[in-house]
Amino acid sequence: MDGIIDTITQFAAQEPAIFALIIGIIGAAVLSGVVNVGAMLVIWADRKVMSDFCNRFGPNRVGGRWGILQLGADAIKLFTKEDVIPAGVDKGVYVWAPIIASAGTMLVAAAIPFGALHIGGKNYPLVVANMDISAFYVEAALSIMSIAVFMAGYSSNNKYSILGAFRGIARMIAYEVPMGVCVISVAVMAHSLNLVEIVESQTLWYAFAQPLGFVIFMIALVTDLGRVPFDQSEAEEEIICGYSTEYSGIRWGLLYFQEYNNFLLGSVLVSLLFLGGWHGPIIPIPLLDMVSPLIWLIMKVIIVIWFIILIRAALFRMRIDQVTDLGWKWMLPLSIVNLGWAVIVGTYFA
Amino acid sequence: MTNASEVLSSLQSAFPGAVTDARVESDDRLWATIDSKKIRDVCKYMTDKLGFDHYAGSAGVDWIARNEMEVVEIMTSYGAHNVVAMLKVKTPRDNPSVPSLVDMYWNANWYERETWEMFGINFEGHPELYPLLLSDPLVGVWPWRKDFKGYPDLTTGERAVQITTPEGYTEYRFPPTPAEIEAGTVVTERPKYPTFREREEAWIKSDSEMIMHLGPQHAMVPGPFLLDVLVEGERVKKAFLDIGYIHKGIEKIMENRTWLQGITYTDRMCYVASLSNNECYCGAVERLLGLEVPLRAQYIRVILEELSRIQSHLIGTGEFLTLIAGVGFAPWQYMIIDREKIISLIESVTGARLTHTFVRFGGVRNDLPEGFDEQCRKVLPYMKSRVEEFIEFFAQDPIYHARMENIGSISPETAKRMGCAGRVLRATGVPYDMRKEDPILVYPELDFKVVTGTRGDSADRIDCTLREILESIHIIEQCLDRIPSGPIKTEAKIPKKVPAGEAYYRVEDPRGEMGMYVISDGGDKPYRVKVRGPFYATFQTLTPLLEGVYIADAVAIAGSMDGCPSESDR
Amino acid sequence: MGISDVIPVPVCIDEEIEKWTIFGQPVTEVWFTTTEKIHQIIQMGPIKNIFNWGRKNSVYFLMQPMGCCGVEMFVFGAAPYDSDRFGCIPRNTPRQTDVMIISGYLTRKYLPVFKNLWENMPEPKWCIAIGECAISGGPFYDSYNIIQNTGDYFPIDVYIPGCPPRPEQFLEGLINLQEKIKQRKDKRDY
Amino acid sequence: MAGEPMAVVNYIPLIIFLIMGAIVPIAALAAIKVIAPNRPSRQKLSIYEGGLKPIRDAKIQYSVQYYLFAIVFVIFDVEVLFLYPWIYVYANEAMQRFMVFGSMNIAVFEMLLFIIVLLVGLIYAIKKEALRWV
Repeated sequence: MDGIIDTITQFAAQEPAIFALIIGIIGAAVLSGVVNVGAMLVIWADRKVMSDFCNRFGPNRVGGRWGILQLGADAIKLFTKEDVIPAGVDKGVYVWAPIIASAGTMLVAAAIPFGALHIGGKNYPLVVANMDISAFYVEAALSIMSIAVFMAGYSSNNKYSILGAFRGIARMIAYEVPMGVCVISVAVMAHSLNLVEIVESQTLWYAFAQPLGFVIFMIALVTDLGRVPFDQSEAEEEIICGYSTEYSGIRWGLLYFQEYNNFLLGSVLVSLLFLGGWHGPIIPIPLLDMVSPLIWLIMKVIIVIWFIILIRAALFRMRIDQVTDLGWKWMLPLSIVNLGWAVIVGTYFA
Repeated sequence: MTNASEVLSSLQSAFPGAVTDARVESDDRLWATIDSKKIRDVCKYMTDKLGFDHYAGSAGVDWIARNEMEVVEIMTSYGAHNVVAMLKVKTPRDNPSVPSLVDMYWNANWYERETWEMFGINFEGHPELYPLLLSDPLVGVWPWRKDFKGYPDLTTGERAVQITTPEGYTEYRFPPTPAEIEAGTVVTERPKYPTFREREEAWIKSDSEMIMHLGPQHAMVPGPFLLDVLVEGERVKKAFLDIGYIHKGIEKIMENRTWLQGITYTDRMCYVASLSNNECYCGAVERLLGLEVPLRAQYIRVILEELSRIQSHLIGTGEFLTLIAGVGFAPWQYMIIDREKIISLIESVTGARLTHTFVRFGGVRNDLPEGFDEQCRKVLPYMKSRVEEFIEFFAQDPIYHARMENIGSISPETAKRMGCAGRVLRATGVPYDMRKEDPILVYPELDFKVVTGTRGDSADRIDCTLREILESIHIIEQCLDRIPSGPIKTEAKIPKKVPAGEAYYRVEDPRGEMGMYVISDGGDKPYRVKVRGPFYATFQTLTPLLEGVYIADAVAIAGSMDGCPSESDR
Repeated sequence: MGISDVIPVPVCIDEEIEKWTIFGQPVTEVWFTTTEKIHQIIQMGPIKNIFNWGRKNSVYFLMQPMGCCGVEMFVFGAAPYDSDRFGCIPRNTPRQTDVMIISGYLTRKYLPVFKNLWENMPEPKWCIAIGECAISGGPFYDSYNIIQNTGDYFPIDVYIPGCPPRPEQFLEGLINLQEKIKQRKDKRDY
Repeated sequence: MAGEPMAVVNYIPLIIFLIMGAIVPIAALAAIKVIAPNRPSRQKLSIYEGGLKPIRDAKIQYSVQYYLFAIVFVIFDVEVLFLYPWIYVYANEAMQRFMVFGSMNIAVFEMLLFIIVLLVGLIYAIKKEALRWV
């Protein structure tokens, strides 16, 4: 095992450009598969766990154990649905919106370490582009989805979508700043912005080191994803389907799918930043010691996803002005207080 | 407490010539014919002096035999006394016109518009006499007149001619019926009025305002109705309401059905509370027949009506929750599951889930099955614990308080002025409940308190709904203890032809005060049935409430009123 | 030829491409014959079954209560009689739905609205008429405002009799529709 | 800790991911052009608004309030931007020599000043109702 690693590192040192190209292509292929399948599982989990909270069976008559194939059926139906582009629609922007949404999520997937392999006592992170400002980059790339939301809403010449677009923008910019300050306070404690180093430096999980930052980041993430307490941009009752009212068939499928892509990547980001990534009490789990860090990360991601779905089944939806008030008047000052706490704790204890 | 004869005597003394052929039917029913020139002064006198501050509605009647038309104004009061005065105003039939009472009673607006579009009775002084329930091509044929040629019209479906407008929307034209053509009564001159769309568009002032259809196909209330909101940014500046999308003309159809067949139509008026509709119709006909309902039948009726009130409140609140919390909301599903328990209870007696047709003149259709008593005693405590859990859940949820408190709040005075009844009025603090005001069946012997709120906002309406369920459970438990054995129908034979006469019977429908004004001319079919729908009055108060609120609140207010457009369209 | 539907290029490029010619024929000609050929291949069998299996198992119905059956439609979509088990969930906009449920009275004022909704739905679409009022006007057969023959305006695939039918009959209707989609008996050759 | 600045070569995977992210939807949209049935009609392409013909089109002039939100957002996002490089500077050993008020690091003190000034700006914006959604 060690011989292979030495040859790889040696090759990477000689021609970094070709090595990066190979890693990029392999990573793109693998990750687009992993992330999309993961997002499909999140959609299935959303419907299945949601109906569990509502005391009913989720999709189980479709085929496969627990209705796994329901997503195959949805995908096939959406692919074979007619593509309707309504008249009066700003065609370029209308077609461009799902493409930007999916490109944005793929950019995020490039920089997120999806766990690590424990080989010979050392953790090798599974990341494609190991940038040393990856936390900042990921947080910025997560907000590309709001551009796609606005493009989809504003271009489809429909009153409901216009309202959905404005609401989507207001919701996201209200929580962009607190999210950024939370990432900074984590980086202050970890003395670096690189996600791998943040995870490595988490002997004490940052969720316990700075609980306020963890709470604010979770709320900001739920808002960024547009989940129920904050899903004004597609509030079923007020503005029918919000920004995706005029979308049909696979175009709507892509927008809906990217939302769940963001959901998966957001929950991976939370578990990396605050829940100690791939660190677990027993690192080399006896049997599968090489993959054990990966298993710890997957468990944490599942718990975060379950929690966000629970929020959708339990909470009412807030009004858009309450969302912006909460964002500007409470989240922003509190996150700065959290930054002060991180600076003080960071200097004396870390 | 004044009663009908005192009211009559004071009216006759104040207006000597105006009050003719007055009749005091019982302690709280007064029938009188008022001269059309004096009707406004009589109403003002009654409101100021005698405490009749609730204008409960008006009904048009077409007496084709006497070649005259009649508008019956129903005057009641909010708790001052429980006298119901039915003031009749007669007009000749060729061009009928009656002075309008809109400037005195705000809620007379919709009643008069409906009587105008259905009978052609012109109301002088009515500011906006536009059609309400009928679509534009139908205005002018005055469908509810006795000599309306296009009825029974079995060809509505075949006659529609499709027209596609340039923007790609379809419209339909209905050429006149063959009966109308050979009878030569095809209406050529139609009343001129600006259509609903033109009236709205006149309100758009600046460029940043837009009119948004919270349109007929909308997940707000179980039935299509058009709520247009004039919106700037996120604020609603003005709301416009257009109903009639499921107007079936039940009152016209019932004139073509025998008395017994009419019961099935009362189910389909407000399909979530069909048992109290049945009770209202059968009660009115029992008053005409002078029947006495045996005690056991009265207890069965009260039990089933309270059960149907519980399930109507549950689906009303549950559906409202999907408006402010998304479709996958857990409490909404739990309410539906609990409602299924109640519906299976009612179903074990009546056999149907929604449209029961269970009440008959002088009793009920069949007796309670044996296991009903134990099953009820098992389900009701479970329901009581669940509803208390819901009340506690809503009380502790901060987002619910932020979204619901003092949203769409009504003060008791405006509520009374706008003439709404039922939970919307009780949430403002006015204890106005038909079971206490106009006690029928065995309600006087049962002890229950009227649930009232304090602030009259959406949170209070939902709180009143849930606490009313607890009251209903308390009532049912009392009835189960006291129910006597005995016959479930009167021995007297129900005649096919009901003796001539008229009756007005009021019932506490889950949505408010429901009244049925039934006239019989001695035939085997009702001459005229007027339904005073509970949600019809509350629906009217919706538009002024929505001015200046956010769109999300407009949806929350409309939902918290727990509407039933099918019963307001009839 | 719809290039601008797929790749966000301005529409003028679309017209430009239509002027080109490949192997002597114009591009649009080649494109339509190939898609025609592909459609015939799809019609043949195995691929068609896969498509219909997908369409059958994820039927989205339009959230549109129109009467007593509308209230039963809530319960059909909610907890005890869960339509989610069959992959059938309510959607609010006709753009994202597959089946239009006529759940109640269809009146003269509502007919144009209903026709607009039906036309706005993308192509593989079906129609279920629930309850007597939707099938034949029901108890209001002689009303002046009710449309009795909904069958002439909308190609109804499944009729569910009852006034209102029980939610179990809704599920039975849904299963019948799924059978119909499976055996491609809906005569609209999707 | 800070490591040498990242070579430009590490951005190549990003471009590949961007292209892959764009290819997937375009491939999907091209696929439905072939597979899906296509029966456009004027009625189908009309705008959906509750089933009725919309009153005037949807391109309305949005209100000025949104502009205020954008400006306040830009200010505070730039503040966050200045915090990013500060992370590497403040924890550096070289900064230990500049100590102010006993144990506080000079960088920490300066950033505190910067944040307080901006908090005052935020409170001013809130009090002047700039941040009230229209």
